Amino acid sequence: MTTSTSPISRPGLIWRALVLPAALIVLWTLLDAFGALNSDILVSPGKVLVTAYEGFADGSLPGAALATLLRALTGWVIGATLGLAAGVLLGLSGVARGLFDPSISSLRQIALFAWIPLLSAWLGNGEAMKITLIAVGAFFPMALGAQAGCQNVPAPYREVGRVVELDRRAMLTKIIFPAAVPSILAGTELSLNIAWLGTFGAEYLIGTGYINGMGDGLGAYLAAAREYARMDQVLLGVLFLALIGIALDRFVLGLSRRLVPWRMP
Amino acid sequence: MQPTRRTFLGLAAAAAVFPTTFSITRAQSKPDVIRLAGPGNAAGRPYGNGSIGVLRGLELLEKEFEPDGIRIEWQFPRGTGPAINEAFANRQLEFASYGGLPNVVGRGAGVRTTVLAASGISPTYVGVRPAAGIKTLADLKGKKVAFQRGTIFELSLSLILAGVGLKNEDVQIFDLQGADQTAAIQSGDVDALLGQGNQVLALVKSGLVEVLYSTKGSPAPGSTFGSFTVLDSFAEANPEIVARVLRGYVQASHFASLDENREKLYDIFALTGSPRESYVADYAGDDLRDRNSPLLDDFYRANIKAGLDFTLEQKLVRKPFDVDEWIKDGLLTKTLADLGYEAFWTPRAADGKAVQF
Amino acid sequence: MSDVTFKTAGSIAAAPFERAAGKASSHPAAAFRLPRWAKLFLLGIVPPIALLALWSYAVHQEWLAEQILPDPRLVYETTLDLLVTGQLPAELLVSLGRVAAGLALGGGLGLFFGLGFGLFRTLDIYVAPTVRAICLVPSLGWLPFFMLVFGIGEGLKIVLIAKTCFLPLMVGAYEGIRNRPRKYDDVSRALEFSWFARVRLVVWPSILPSILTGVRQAMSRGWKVLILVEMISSAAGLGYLMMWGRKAFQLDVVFATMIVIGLVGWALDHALTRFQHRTTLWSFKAAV
Amino acid sequence: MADALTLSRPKAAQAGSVNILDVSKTFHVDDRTVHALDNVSLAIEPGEFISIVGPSGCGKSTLLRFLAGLDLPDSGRILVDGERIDRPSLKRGIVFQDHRLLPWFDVETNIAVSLHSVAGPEAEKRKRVQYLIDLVGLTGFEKALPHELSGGMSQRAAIARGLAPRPPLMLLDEPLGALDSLTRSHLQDELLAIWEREKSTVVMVTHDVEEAIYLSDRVVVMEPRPGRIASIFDITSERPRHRDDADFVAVRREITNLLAKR
Repeated sequence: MTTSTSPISRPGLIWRALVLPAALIVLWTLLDAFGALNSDILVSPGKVLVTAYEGFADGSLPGAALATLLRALTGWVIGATLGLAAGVLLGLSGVARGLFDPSISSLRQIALFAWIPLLSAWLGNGEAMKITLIAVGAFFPMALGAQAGCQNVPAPYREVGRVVELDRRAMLTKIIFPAAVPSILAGTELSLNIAWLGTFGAEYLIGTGYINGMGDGLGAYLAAAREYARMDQVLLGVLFLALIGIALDRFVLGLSRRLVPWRMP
Repeated sequence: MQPTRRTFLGLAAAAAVFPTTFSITRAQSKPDVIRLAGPGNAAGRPYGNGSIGVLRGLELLEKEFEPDGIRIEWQFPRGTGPAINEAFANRQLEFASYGGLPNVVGRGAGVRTTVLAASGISPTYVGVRPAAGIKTLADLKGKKVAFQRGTIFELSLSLILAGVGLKNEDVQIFDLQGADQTAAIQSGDVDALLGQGNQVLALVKSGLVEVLYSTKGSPAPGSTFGSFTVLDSFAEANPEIVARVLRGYVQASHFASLDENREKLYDIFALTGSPRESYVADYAGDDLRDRNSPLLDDFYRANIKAGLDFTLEQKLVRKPFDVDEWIKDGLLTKTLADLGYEAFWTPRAADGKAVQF
Repeated sequence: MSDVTFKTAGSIAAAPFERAAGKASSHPAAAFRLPRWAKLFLLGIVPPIALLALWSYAVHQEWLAEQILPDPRLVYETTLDLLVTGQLPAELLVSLGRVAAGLALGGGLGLFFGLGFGLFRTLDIYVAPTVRAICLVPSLGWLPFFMLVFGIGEGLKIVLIAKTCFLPLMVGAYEGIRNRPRKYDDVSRALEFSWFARVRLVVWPSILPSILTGVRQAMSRGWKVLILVEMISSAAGLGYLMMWGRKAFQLDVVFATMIVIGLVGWALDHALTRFQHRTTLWSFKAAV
Repeated sequence: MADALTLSRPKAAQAGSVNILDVSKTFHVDDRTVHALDNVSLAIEPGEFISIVGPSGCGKSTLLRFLAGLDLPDSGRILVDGERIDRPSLKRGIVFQDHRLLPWFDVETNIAVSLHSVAGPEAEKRKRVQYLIDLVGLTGFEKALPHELSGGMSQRAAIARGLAPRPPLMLLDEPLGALDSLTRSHLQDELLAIWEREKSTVVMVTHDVEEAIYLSDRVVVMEPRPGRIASIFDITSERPRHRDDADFVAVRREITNLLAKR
């Protein structure tokens, strides 16, 4: 988002970006010191730190984060793989597009969490259902990205391929897929993002209560924290959620910069 | 692009085949796992309360079936009753002990189950926000009341309100899960909530609500009740296993009914993550036999029938079914006799009073 | 919250039809003389019909218990019943009202902030990162706070939808301002536009496409998060109806609601895309 | 200033005189100082057609932007009809090399937009716009969006936009630079016709020596580093001129040689 004309260096920008949050934390601490905080809603920063320490010490917090991450990645891999296949097919075949495009773009409009009642009726409330939900969420952006990428390969590139008489396979690997990579990566980013949210949502809404499975995740952590009005844990849970979400986002962004140095923001 | 079309046709064929792979695992002669469920808790821990909680906590079934190499799997879904019905319907469960209303709704929707025993009785508490100015049950008229819909509390509310001439339609119902109820009470968005002791009393302790009314200490209408049920298809294929599971269940009920186990009971229940003190307060002064009776007596039947009437009226169930055919007490009677517990619990008449011999 | 609107969805929306049709007509197998739209329509309804047939067959063969796979006819009847009794329209109206309120509130604020960050570099450097970070926390994560602060009433729903609608419009307005073609500034100066005319005739039209894209995304996300929050805490609305169907173990109600949710979401998106195409046609063409 | 303008033809025949006095401008690029213009002076008569040619970097476009009032010189003054330029004005219509039609408006609105700040009845403005559309030969394309026009048509629309407020001084920044030679020579004739009809002063920046000679009363040749006027050629032959006339060819060779020396 920074403009190229920016006279301020990158570290400078980061430093400046941290001014406001720092000020808010100072304000938070001060308000707490003067007892102006409604402790039901906001606990003191110190309390959150202590809770974070405890959470790390007994392993519950990293454990929960790991469980959520693992679940998200499992669902994402399944959904994104299927989405990639479907997207490439739709992008390359006009017949497939004519057949499935209307159906897929209608299904896409169903809010992810609206699948919960149906999926839980079909698959129960266990791991299978959560993974499926995450996969459904990851499927659509990936399919859309891959389709857009394969379908919108600029005609001049295709013509280059035709002129040098590439066979079908080479046409795909040398022209169409490379040209589609930026769009596929954008789909990857979005689908990972949604997989992350979907995981949290699934954990939060459906809860666990099972012995089997991948263990309780951040969603369950947060739900339990809320149940006992542990605002320190709620804050911590949300913080973790945000940090991992941002980290995933950055990771994909960094990956895409490396993979496609051209045409990327 | 010819080959793409072929690929695509192949995929279409695969898609057509897919649902058949979906088809349900066939009932085998001997299962390698038995799956049981109970109502979940907000913390999402795989533990419960009541007889099913004790059965889980003491690991009676695990010990019982270990020689056969049969695993025991437990589910305590947060979605409680409705989630258990779903699990039954897609055959992910064999046994469950859960609230009377979802029991009836599930059976009414056509989930083929049979009642093996009762889940016991638990008082319902009506907690109100102190600032809401609710002094009597009649004051609830027009107020916002929170509970989880589709659970037994929907029926409890109806019965409790009926005592003061009100109906569920006279209050504003908010369908909220446990933690959301807490938040809603805290923010003042709802005025009252309905729940079991462990939940409401924990809120009382934190000063958020006061108990307006409870069915504690009396078999007053509105107490929660439930059933221990088995999936018919499983029961038909594995009658011997059903008998052994029920035996374990009755033993757990027996354990939970002995006053000498009171402290151990609280410890087991506290595994759910609800504060132990709230169980202590909930059970204080109660005869444990009254709370954890598995008997399918007239009181239980009357409750279930009231539940069916209510669900029919609320269109939760579309067509009635024969309650007496659903409740099969033969196996329970035999189990009680085998264990020598015939006289341990006193059957109650339809009004909840103990039957005098 | 979760949004599957793709960045280039606008430009793809038109393309597949042309190409699919072009391909079909050049294909020897598709030699029937059918109008293009009819061919597309016929192709497009094959999978739904196949699915319906499969569904009926599955119900007939009892692959799944009838409680969890209701007869399509029952779903149809239930949908009709819900429509005729006015329950579905009533819930839909409640839901749409919430989205509209949330979009107006959140979208308006997003626009305001986006324009602010786009116009004032100081704000952009010091304030924008924090705002963006706050927005990155998913709506569901905010729910615990929002519930405590706003309760679970109507306020919560609108605030949560507003929060969801905020980011797309903020980004839309910001990107619009930052990437708007500067060369037209000289034009507006040479033509001696007043400040107002400059904004109305040059600046606003140039950022409108990006803002409309933001509105479309906001609408799409807002609709989805609405269903979510109605599922969690509500006494009315489509999400509530769906949850009720689940708890009453009446999957036909769930199906009916899902269909409506999908259709309404599609209709909203489609209408906005059409509107966007109509009002800012130039931007789709100029970009090529 | 805008409201001093009317849609009727300017009465004063003297309108459009330009006086450029000792204008200088330096840019700073990467710690280097570039003298874009170094003490440039030039006087332009009302109604004159002047072309400025020169290699890139000679400051000809900078000079034109000064005339338009889009940028200001570091030192020196520019007077138009005795008034010092300090900001853009509708009295000096400018046509950019990349037509800069607003992509969101159709042709008609793009032309009408230049009358936005001009006082006058709407009906009269509409008439003026239609007149200009006819004049530049875009009749039938009133509702077309810029992306639907060819390069030549876009440039005509841009010229119409520049002409709409009847500026006494027209500034053309390589207006035909991006066009193919056929369209270009066609538009050159149209430009002449328009100029003769509108009787405004025209200052045109171009790369094309032949175009400059073909159109102008005087051709100003500039040279870079520092940007200054190398020479001024008076083209006195009668219009329409012919590119293969001896005079024409001679002047062209002279200018081309001058530019090549650099």
